[in-house]
Amino acid sequence: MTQAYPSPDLSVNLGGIQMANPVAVASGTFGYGQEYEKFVDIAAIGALIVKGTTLTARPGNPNPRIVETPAGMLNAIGLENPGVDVFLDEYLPYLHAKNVTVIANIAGNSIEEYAALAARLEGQEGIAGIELNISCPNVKQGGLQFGTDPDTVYQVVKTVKGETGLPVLPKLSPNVTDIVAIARAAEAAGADALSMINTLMGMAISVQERQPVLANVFGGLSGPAIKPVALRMVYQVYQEVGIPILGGGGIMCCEDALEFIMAGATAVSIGTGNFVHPRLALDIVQGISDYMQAHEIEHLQAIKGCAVR
Amino acid sequence: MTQAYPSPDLSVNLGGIQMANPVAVASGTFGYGQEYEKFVDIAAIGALIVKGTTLTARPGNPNPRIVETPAGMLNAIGLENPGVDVFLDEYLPYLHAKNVTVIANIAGNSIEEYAALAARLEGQEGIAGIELNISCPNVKQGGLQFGTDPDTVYQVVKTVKGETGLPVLPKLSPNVTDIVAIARAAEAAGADALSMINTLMGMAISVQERQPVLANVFGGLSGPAIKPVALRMVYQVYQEVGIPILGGGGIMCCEDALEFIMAGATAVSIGTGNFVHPRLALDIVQGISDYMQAHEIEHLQAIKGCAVR
Amino acid sequence: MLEKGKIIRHNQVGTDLYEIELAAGAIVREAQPGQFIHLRVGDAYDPLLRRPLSIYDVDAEKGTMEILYRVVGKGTKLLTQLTAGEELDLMGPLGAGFSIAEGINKVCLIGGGVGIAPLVFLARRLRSKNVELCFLQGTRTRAQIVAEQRLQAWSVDHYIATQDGSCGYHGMVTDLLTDENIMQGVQFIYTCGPEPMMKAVQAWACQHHIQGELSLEEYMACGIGACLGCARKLHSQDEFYVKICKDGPVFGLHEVELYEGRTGS
Amino acid sequence: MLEKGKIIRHNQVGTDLYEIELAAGAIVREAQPGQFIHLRVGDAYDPLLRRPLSIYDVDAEKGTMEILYRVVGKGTKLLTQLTAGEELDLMGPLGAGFSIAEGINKVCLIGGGVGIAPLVFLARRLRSKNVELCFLQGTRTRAQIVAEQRLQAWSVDHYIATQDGSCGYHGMVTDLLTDENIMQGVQFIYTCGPEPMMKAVQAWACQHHIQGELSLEEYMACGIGACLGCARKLHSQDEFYVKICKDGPVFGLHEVELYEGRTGS
Ligand SMILES: Cc1cc2nc3c(=O)[nH]c(=O)nc-3n(C[C@H](O)[C@H](O)[C@H](O)COP(=O)(O)OP(=O)(O)OC[C@H]3O[C@@H](n4cnc5c(N)ncnc54)[C@H](O)[C@@H]3O)c2cc1C
Ligand SMILES: Cc1cc2nc3c(=O)[nH]c(=O)nc-3n(C[C@H](O)[C@H](O)[C@H](O)COP(=O)(O)OP(=O)(O)OC[C@H]3O[C@@H](n4cnc5c(N)ncnc54)[C@H](O)[C@@H]3O)c2cc1C
Ligand SMILES: Cc1cc2nc3c(=O)[nH]c(=O)nc-3n(C[C@H](O)[C@H](O)[C@H](O)COP(=O)(O)O)c2cc1C
Ligand SMILES: Cc1cc2nc3c(=O)[nH]c(=O)nc-3n(C[C@H](O)[C@H](O)[C@H](O)COP(=O)(O)O)c2cc1C
Ligand code: FES
Ligand code: FES
Repeated sequence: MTQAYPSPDLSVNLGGIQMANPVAVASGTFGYGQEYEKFVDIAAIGALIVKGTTLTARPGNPNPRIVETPAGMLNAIGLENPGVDVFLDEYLPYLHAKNVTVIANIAGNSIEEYAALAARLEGQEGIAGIELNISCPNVKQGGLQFGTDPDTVYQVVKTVKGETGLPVLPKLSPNVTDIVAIARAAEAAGADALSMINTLMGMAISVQERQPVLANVFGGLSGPAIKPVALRMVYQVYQEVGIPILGGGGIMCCEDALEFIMAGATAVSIGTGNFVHPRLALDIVQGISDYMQAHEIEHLQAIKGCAVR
Repeated sequence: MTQAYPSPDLSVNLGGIQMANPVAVASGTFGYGQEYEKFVDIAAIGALIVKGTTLTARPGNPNPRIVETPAGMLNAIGLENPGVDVFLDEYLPYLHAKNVTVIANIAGNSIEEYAALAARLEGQEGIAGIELNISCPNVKQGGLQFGTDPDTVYQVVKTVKGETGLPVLPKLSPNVTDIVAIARAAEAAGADALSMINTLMGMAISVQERQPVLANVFGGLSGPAIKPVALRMVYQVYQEVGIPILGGGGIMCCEDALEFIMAGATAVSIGTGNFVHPRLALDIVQGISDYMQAHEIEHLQAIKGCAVR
Repeated sequence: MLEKGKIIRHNQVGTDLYEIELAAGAIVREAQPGQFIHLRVGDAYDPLLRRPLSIYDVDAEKGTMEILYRVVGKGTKLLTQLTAGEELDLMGPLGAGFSIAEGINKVCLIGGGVGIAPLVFLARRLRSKNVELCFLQGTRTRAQIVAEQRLQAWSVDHYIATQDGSCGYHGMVTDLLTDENIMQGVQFIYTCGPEPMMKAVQAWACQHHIQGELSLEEYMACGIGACLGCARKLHSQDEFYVKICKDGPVFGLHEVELYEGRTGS
Repeated sequence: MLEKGKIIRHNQVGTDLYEIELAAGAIVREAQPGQFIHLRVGDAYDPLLRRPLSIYDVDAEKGTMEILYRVVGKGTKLLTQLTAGEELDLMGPLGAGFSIAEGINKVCLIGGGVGIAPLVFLARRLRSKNVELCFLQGTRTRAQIVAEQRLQAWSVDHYIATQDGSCGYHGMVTDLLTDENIMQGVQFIYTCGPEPMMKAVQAWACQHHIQGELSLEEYMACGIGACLGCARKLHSQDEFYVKICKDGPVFGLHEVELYEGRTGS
């Protein structure tokens, strides 16, 4: 690589979250960062979205919790986490001291729980933003997911925005008929950016045992298998909303990341890919930088959404 | 394989369609059968669902129309077909003479078109049933797909049932929030069986050309990548409806087919797998037969839905 | 036809270029120049689809065929790992090959890059019918030139053009068309390679009122006309699409509207 | 640690059983018996995830390690195709290995099937500390017995049980526990293999008040405690789950509720 062109500016602003580069690691796929420290400089990652946090500790689902599928995997972790207080006391200070750009990910079973979680995070040092996992069952509405109904999405986002000054990114579920309607509702409620997509709901059956492989029966499909669906949704939403998009789903290499950026994503998130290549996020940062130099691109803004017809 | 157990009975009744074995080939993936004659005895296949037919000829979409994705492919053929009259005059008689179990697949842009197509097929010799492709844009309702709204699904199925005495199988789109609601609507309207699933909507971008790979931008994702989603939907719907299910999406081997049967499918359909292994449908028939013998299963009824908890 | 072809030989023959020799008696018996095989690389689902590759040469007596391929993506990269003794799952021979017109005494074959693959088998067939032929091969550089020995063995006039001038004529292979010493007496042209190259061939042939045939490419799934995936309009104003796998890959030289850049749509 | 391990040797050692020797100096320097490596098979996305395999043996001087694997599915099937000179992408050494208690003079190692893999490395380490040990290996049949030579070289008492009686004791390897000649003086037990086998070992050890350790398996994605995928309750009435990859794979023999059939949930 010749240095004919000055080092490109990789920084992006994701709805108020200032990222040194456009590559985040996705919630639930990077633990609280420490697990990956042996393999990669976690402070160099654009943003580290920590494991989903609930108000109180959750043991998670029975095992088996994961199973591989063609070019993908299913997971039904069941939001195992130690609860928000333990997160704030034991994990966050360490990440903050290391200068990691942390995005918290919160999940509730009711609007009140989301509100309480947002309030609890408010004013905590070292949190750059809040990702709202709205793919949890809404217990008040009989278990239908928050993320599948525009009105509920509006209410959750609006409520959380009222509790916090931090940038708020609702994380959209792909298991919907009309992703644009959901995105619009989130934007109207004041979302600062959108995170998309969460996993597709799927399952696997063990023919030998004549039962579902996952103890939870259903699980979330992630990995390269879902990339075409994720990319399509980012492309559709980018044309209809004004707020920035954190795009991801199946990103395994720099080219995949560029596809999302060309579809309209301001930044990208790496999930399952971390398991395969622990250094993937930073390899992609490097790859994007090389691409920008080779094509004399000063800022990603220049190619963001360029594939949209 | 020892012959300790009598040859199993592979025949199934799919909502009035009598199939010699439970393996169909999916619409659009087997042409009109003739293309595959060099490779396989097409009359031995459980049912041959022919390429989607419209009232008049359609040239289809511009190229590129297909692109491979991880463990899958996207297609945007655009329903290229010579129209229902040519189908009836030039293709059906040949298949009928060969004793092939033919299921016609029809697609319209309005309820009237579906009705006209069903009426046109009525009384034609050699058609065992009609698969309704309701994943086409509903031009009257501004392009939203028929298959994504339970009320529209109800109307289309009801109308078609009024025009024909043949068994009718609506083919459900997976691009919906609540597949069970759609399935229930189809059942309530008198559907004889359900075909599920059609492709997931996705896309790919060429980073080099900075534009979507498919000329049509979006395409339908098929192949092993989508199997977990398809299986989940069959499993969900099986518990909630009483009519039989033709299950498929990503089936590549006998074990995949058995997964669908254990999730509740009465029969299975092979799509993309035909491109990879032209003899796949019959290999799977053989595999199922071997499995039944090895496990002393007299009829598939014995394991249908056995994985459902 | 479906056949398991055992690999007899597999070796690199140039930069990113490999030859595989396969025992595939049933396919070889039917194969015509310009036809292709559709092969499966590995058993896993990534890559998923078969890959179309031209029949590069055949040995009817041995019941073997060869393919010549260039490594461009994951399928061809995986292919390089296979070794003699392993089997490849083949469908073929597929598609409509080149026609061999009667009463033609001299033809010109023009191939760019790996596009020469179907032309080599064609050259063998034409020479067996005593047709005189000049074979123009264009590559980027010397290390991509292949098939020299076999063309020589068949007494084919072989002309080479490299873009970097490292061998033969320095420039585009289509420049050779203007060389009267070469083209003298040519009655028919066959070409395969990048579309801009074939477009130049087409233009020259049109000007000189010479008929010919060319071979096209398009992404393929089924390879046999069932999926309607490999569609293309022969002319942009056409209403209907041909299928490259079944109606082609070979078409009349003047029958097709070619493109300078990406395949038109 | 991430390391590219060059394959030095790859050979079949029994029915569906293969050994790979890898140059992986950095991993070898840190490796402890009972730890595993997490390796990527191929570059394609099917199979997608890494595969966990125990460290079977190491040669600290040469900087090499070995793995012993059984072909069960697509990942291990693909693995068999790799040849000397190729590189494997490795993460490791991962997990909590066996503890080596001080003041113990004689131990018993019981492995079933490919479960002996981590026990062989452990045997090497224990012998280097002059611990006396009896190594009980159970397989279905003679052709699955491995590691005989190295165990002999380390002067390990090696007892074999085959289910079909084709070698050694005819029956379950756990039957050997009742043989007082073998078990005489054993102070600690290490075991790895199918859960029903380990359950029998556990029962015996409990009855005889002997401590020990065992190694568990679970599907894995990350291999390092980040994804929470490889969860398992040590006892069915526990509220929380341990992670096999990080809290294990080695656990106290009497710490875990084992199952006769499928891993309980
Ligand atoms: C009838 C026919 C005959 C062919 N004969 C030969 C031959 O003899 N030797 C040879 O080296 N190649 C030949 N090709 C092209 C060959 O099929 C592709 O290079 C190959 O499929 C690429 O597979 P891959 O997995 O390595 O690349 P992929 O990773 O799938 O793709 C890499 C790039 O290759 C291109 N590509 C992929 N598939 C095709 C395709 N079907 N047609 C055109 N471009 C494609 C795309 O631009 C893609 O970006 C032929 C193609 C056709 C249609
Ligand atoms: C810590 C640890 C150490 C291991 N050490 C060894 C070893 O030294 N040698 C060896 O041969 N095997 C070992 N295994 C098991 C090995 O990881 C699996 O056999 C392998 O991953 C199967 O991959 P596959 O692609 O061939 O099979 P797949 O096609 O993925 O699966 C085939 C079958 O293998 C089983 N399986 C897959 N993954 C696992 C897993 N992680 N744990 C248990 N069962 C699984 C499933 O029942 C599945 O149905 C170990 C597993 C763990 C967790
Ligand atoms: C094991 C696992 C655990 C996950 N946990 C969470 C979570 O706690 N909260 C959340 O919002 N998303 C979670 N996700 C979803 C990912 O953050 C990501 O959105 C999804 O996996 C799609 O991206 P990918 O294909 O790159 O993995 C999880 C995904 C996986 C694979
Ligand atoms: C190239 C192609 C063309 C298709 N054409 C049609 C069609 O005309 N009508 C229809 O109902 N489904 C069509 N389908 C969908 C298939 O019938 C099937 O439902 C889908 O591909 C999922 O199954 P699979 O994963 O086994 O391919 C098409 C699929 C492909 C790949
Ligand atoms: S590849 Fe299927 S029609 Fe040509
Ligand atoms: S495999 Fe990810 S936590 Fe153990």
